[in-house]
Amino acid sequence: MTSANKPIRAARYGMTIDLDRCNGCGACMLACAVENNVPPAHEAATDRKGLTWLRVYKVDNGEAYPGRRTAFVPVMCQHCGNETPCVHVCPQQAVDIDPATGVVGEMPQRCLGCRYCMAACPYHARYFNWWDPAWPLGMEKMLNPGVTPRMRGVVEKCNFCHGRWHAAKEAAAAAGKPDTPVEYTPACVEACPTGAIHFGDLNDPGSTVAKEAAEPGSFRLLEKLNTQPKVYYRSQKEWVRQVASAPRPSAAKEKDRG
Amino acid sequence: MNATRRQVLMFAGGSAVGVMFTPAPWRLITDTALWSENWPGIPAPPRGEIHTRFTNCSICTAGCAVRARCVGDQPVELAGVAGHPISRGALCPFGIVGHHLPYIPARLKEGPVGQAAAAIAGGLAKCGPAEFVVTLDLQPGRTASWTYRRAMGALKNGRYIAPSVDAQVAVDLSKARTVLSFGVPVLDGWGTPGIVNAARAGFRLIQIDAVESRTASMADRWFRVRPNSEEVLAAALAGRISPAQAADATGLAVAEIAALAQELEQGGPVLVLGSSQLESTVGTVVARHETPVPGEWKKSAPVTDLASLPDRSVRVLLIDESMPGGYLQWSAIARKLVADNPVVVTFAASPEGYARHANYALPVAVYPEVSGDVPPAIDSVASTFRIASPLVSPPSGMVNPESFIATAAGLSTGDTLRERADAIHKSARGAVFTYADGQSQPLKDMKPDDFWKVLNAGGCWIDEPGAQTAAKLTFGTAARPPEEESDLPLAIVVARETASGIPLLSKVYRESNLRLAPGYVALNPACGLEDGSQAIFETLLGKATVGVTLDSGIPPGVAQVSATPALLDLCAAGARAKVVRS
Amino acid sequence: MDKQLIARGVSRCPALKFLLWIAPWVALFLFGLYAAALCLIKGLNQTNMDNRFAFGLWIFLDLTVIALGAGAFFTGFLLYILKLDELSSVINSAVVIGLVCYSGAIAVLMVDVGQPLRAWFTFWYPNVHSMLTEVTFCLSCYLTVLAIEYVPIVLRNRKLRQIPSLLVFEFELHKLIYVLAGVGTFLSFFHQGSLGGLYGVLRGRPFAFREGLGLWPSTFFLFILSAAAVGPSFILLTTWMVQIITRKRLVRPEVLQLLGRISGTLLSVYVLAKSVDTLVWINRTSPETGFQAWQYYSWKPFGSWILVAEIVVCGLVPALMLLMPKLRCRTGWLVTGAFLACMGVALNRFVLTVQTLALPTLSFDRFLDYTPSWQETATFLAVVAYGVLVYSFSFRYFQLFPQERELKLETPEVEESELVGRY
Amino acid sequence: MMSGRSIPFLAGVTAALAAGWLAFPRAIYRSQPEPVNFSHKIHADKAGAKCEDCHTFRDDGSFAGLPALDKCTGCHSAPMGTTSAEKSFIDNYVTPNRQPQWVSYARQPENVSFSHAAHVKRAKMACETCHGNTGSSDTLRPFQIDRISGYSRDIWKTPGTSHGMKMADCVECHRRQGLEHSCLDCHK
Repeated sequence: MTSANKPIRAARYGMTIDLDRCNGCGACMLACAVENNVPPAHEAATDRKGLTWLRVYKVDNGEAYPGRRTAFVPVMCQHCGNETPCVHVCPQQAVDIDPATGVVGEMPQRCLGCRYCMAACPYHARYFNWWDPAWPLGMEKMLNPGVTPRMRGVVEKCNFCHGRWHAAKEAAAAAGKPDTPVEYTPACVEACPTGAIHFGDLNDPGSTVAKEAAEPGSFRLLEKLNTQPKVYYRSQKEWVRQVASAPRPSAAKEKDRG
Repeated sequence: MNATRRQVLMFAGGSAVGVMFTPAPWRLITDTALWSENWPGIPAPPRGEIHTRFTNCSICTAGCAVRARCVGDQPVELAGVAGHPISRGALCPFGIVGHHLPYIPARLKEGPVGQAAAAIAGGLAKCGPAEFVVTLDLQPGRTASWTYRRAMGALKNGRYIAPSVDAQVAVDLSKARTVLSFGVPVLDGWGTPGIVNAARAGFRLIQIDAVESRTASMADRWFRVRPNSEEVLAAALAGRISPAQAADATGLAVAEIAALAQELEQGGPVLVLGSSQLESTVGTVVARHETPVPGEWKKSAPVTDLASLPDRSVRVLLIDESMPGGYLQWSAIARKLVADNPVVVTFAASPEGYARHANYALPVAVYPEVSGDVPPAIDSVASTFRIASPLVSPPSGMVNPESFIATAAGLSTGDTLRERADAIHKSARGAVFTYADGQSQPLKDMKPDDFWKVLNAGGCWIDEPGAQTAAKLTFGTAARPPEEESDLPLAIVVARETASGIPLLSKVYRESNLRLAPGYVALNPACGLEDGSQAIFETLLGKATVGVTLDSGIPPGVAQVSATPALLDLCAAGARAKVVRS
Repeated sequence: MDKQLIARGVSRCPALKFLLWIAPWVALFLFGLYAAALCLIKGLNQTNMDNRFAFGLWIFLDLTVIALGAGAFFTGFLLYILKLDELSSVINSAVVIGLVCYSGAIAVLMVDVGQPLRAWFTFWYPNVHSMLTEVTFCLSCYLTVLAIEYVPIVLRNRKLRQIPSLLVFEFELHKLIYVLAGVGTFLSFFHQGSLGGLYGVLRGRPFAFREGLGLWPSTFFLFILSAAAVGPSFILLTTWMVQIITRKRLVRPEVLQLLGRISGTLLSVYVLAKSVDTLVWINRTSPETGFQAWQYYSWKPFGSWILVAEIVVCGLVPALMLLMPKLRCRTGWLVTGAFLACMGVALNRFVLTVQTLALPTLSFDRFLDYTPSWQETATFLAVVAYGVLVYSFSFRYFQLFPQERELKLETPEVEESELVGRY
Repeated sequence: MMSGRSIPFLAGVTAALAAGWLAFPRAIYRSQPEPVNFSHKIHADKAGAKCEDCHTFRDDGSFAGLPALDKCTGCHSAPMGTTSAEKSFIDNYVTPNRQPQWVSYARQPENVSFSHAAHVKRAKMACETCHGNTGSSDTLRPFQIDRISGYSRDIWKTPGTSHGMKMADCVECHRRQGLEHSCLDCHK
């Protein structure tokens, strides 16, 4: 797609999420839904047909009471940096990765709803609009003008709050400031009451995320797939770091609802 | 004949070929594709200038400061106010979607205002000497609460009832090194998110909980006791009973209890939450100064609790659940009502609370439609005064409970909020934090009008910290002795982390399994029911249809019940239940 | 009444009987159309697919149907390119089957996508890296080829022959047949492959992911092989079935046996390749992505039995059945072998579609189940009905089996009387 | 082959071509008049020289777009001149203080995030580059809207320019600038 582009000071936006701080309150999920005009659930929706760009999973170490430990893992699009699974399977270029930001973007209006990308995503971070969006009468007045509502039959996912990115870019343009990379904060980062989520440019060695991502306790989900996600998780607990690896069928059996 | 048919066919064929060489077919497929981008039913978000407005969240007493991103005057996004001395920029999940509160599907739209007023007047007239006119205020400590007390004071047999009486004691988390919580959701909706998170690193949290609540799972130590045996453990820790006795009741090992006791010895200062047996270390609890009120307000009905009223004595009951707090079980209230047609009026936003029992349910405006103050938070060492100023205008036909009750009692009131603000200003205590500029300045340097302006444009008055004391903090539900004997299989634990009816909350309980949904009961996966299935929940007080959530954090023999009024009405203290397939 | 439409020298059942035969299929077809309409108008919430089961019954059966339809191109390839002239007696039937399978599959795909109105974007803004783009292009191209190949069959109809210009057209078209066969073969090889690649490239799904041989993952080549192997088997099956249903002899037994032999040979090659691929995957590909292969089979019901069933029971066994001349010459064995072969491919497509999506990838995932909704099932049954209808009409009015006439003359008159059976 | 028999065929072809090229392009659009017959030309001469004088930027850098009534009433509190258009404007909007419901020729689809600040302030582009000669037009041409997609006719072809406002047109320029990175550069 990109043809002979000007050399840009490329950013690599990424996140670090401190799982030891996350207490699973769900503020990030709701802030995300508000920011991105994600509609409330259709009455027939379940946790398998819902729309949660950011979903907090409750995980435990699979043991019984005295030994049982629980943690919460917020999972959004991991913005894979290498062989991004969803990008190269999309038949009509509805998904692309922005060289300027490293953000994996998805265009619902280009999407034909074949859901091949959903099959390709190991993190189940992509969601399909099984219904047309619907808000209680009058509530559509409270939609965010920075993001278009999606129609039924298309896939959507986290794009690191691109609406806010646009706003920051415009403000920079109006103020005559350089606009690559722009500073902004995604909704979930802003909303997290415990400050567990940090966001920034991984290419900037001075940034918090770059520092935290390099720390020993930090890890990424399914690292061995070599998809190079830009979302780093952090925990001092060994068993929590284990959730990043492949499933454990034996333990996973009784793990029904958390 | 044949020929003409062939000609027709050829003409058709010709036009078919021809049309391919015109823009028509190509434009049509393009247009239909474009149409699918904005076909009917997909709303276009309103465009307009972006403003920032400030208010305080009045969904709970944490009263977190709110920064609202508005398009035109329509709030589209809420966030915390960074640098706020109390809420510290944090906002809980419910606060994040607070601006959707007016759109709860089951919202009360209109009510029999005239009839209610007439009925109340009738009730007051009929009220005998041994009968009472009662206002039940689910969220005491507000300016409106004072109006209710004055109104009830103005009546010869008026009474003012609130679920929690002691409003002036607060906890100081920053002083505690150990927090021992008996089933109190410390990390999940109990205090002010900002304060709790800021202090969290400083204390060790020991959670006594019958189920793996969200707090239990995040606590440093979690003791799983048998439901309703928290107080027994507390008694043992207080040395009133032997660890052995406690061990039988709680299901903990004697050694565990001893170890815990020792841990508390060394772990001081200890803050104890949710127990009437154990006292917190001095320093972790403070007695706040009362937020000043105009002197003339003082001659008003005292704050009493329901138990203080004799049965069958309430002639007129007015319930303000416009800002819900603790819920009193209906059966306990019903016992107090006179036998011959009492008058029960509730002021509610949703028909799911007392409106199910009242003779008249009057609709009220909700946050962020209405202006009202938020009582100080339990974990705020200083008294506060902050106003939830409206971000949107309420729908027509909403009733203001404060003025309605005042009028009914023949009490003439002015702008009570303003009067309160002036009283506070007279005291010249404390400081004012302004959200717009993030600056804090002493109240005495401010003119009354500026103070009033700041309060309404997003500001917060913070008193000087109160005196350190010791106290038993029994809020939450410290288990009382069972009110009934029942052989039903399941012990009940009430989940206080219940989501209200805000549409978008489906994200956390229907589109994911993060929280227990309203009207749901969480059971151990071994209970034999399917996850998400419908079932009948039954106690001695009655039955209700509930949804079932399977959660391996719930031990067998326990049912965790979402705190929806309909279910709370079935769950007397220490009650047991059974859940059967419907 | 439709006598003058029926080819000379062959007998077909009375029109009424024919109507009785197609009536139930028409009904089924209409019911299916209704279900499909529901999915198109109300949206895919009518199905039981969900965010985790993004693909379901439709994709699985599409893959199967297309593999079975491969008989069309492969027979064409053998007949026109490799000059196996015996096969001329089934090529027409093969073309019809191919046409039915491919058009049906594409029809279902149009219901399966959430926004059919935008399906054409794939042609306008193609992403050349996507296997699905490859599939879409090849499928649509090859469908056109099949349509063109089908035209001569239609034009040779007794009535249409009366129109001279059409006769000329047909003759001209027939000269093209070698080109078409060539193009068709190429396209089909390609899209059968890309259908396999569809899953092989899924780096995020280690159960399906395969390492590349050159440009494509191994599944690309396995799909080509398996399709080529079962194509003839399916033609064998259908021909045999038509013979049973119509109680007619349509092709000489040798032809069927030849088909069987071809199938058997290719199947044995496929089984070998598949086994090697599986071993590489178990010992290298999968572990490298952090997934131990045994894990996949520890989620019931998908135990390791499924691997055995796919490679041995429905692979090796039928291969041997079809390869041994002694067994092959017995219709029972021949047909069973062909049937097993087809089952094997169906199972392979099922595993890649359904098992891949059912398996968890994250440690806190659940192993998921999925049962198609009635709308999904009905929609697909419509395609089956459509296939039967198209085939029935083609069989009745066109010459699907050139040998039929000769065989009819050979058969003694006595049988004839009661042989003018159904159809 | 070219005998009389092919006449109906040719007739068919001609009919289709005529319909497709002449009738269809008109039929596809629905026309909607602007509320007031406004002359950019006169206002450019008399009122303000630059477009930004009426089509202003807000303090936060966002573009206000079509001016509200108060912009007009600055001068038009009372009729200026005697044209019928002037009279109807005063009577219908100024006197009752009603906002005229202007329709924007250049209104982009909802999923486009176009920043005037980025193009006008940063890239210093002239308004005419995209909006053509609208600024110097003497009357407001009727707003034409596509019956099916609901998008303005200018999207396909903007009068006074060689291009429209389709994605292809944006991309074409961005590509020349070497500023084409991803869909979400311009889509929201």
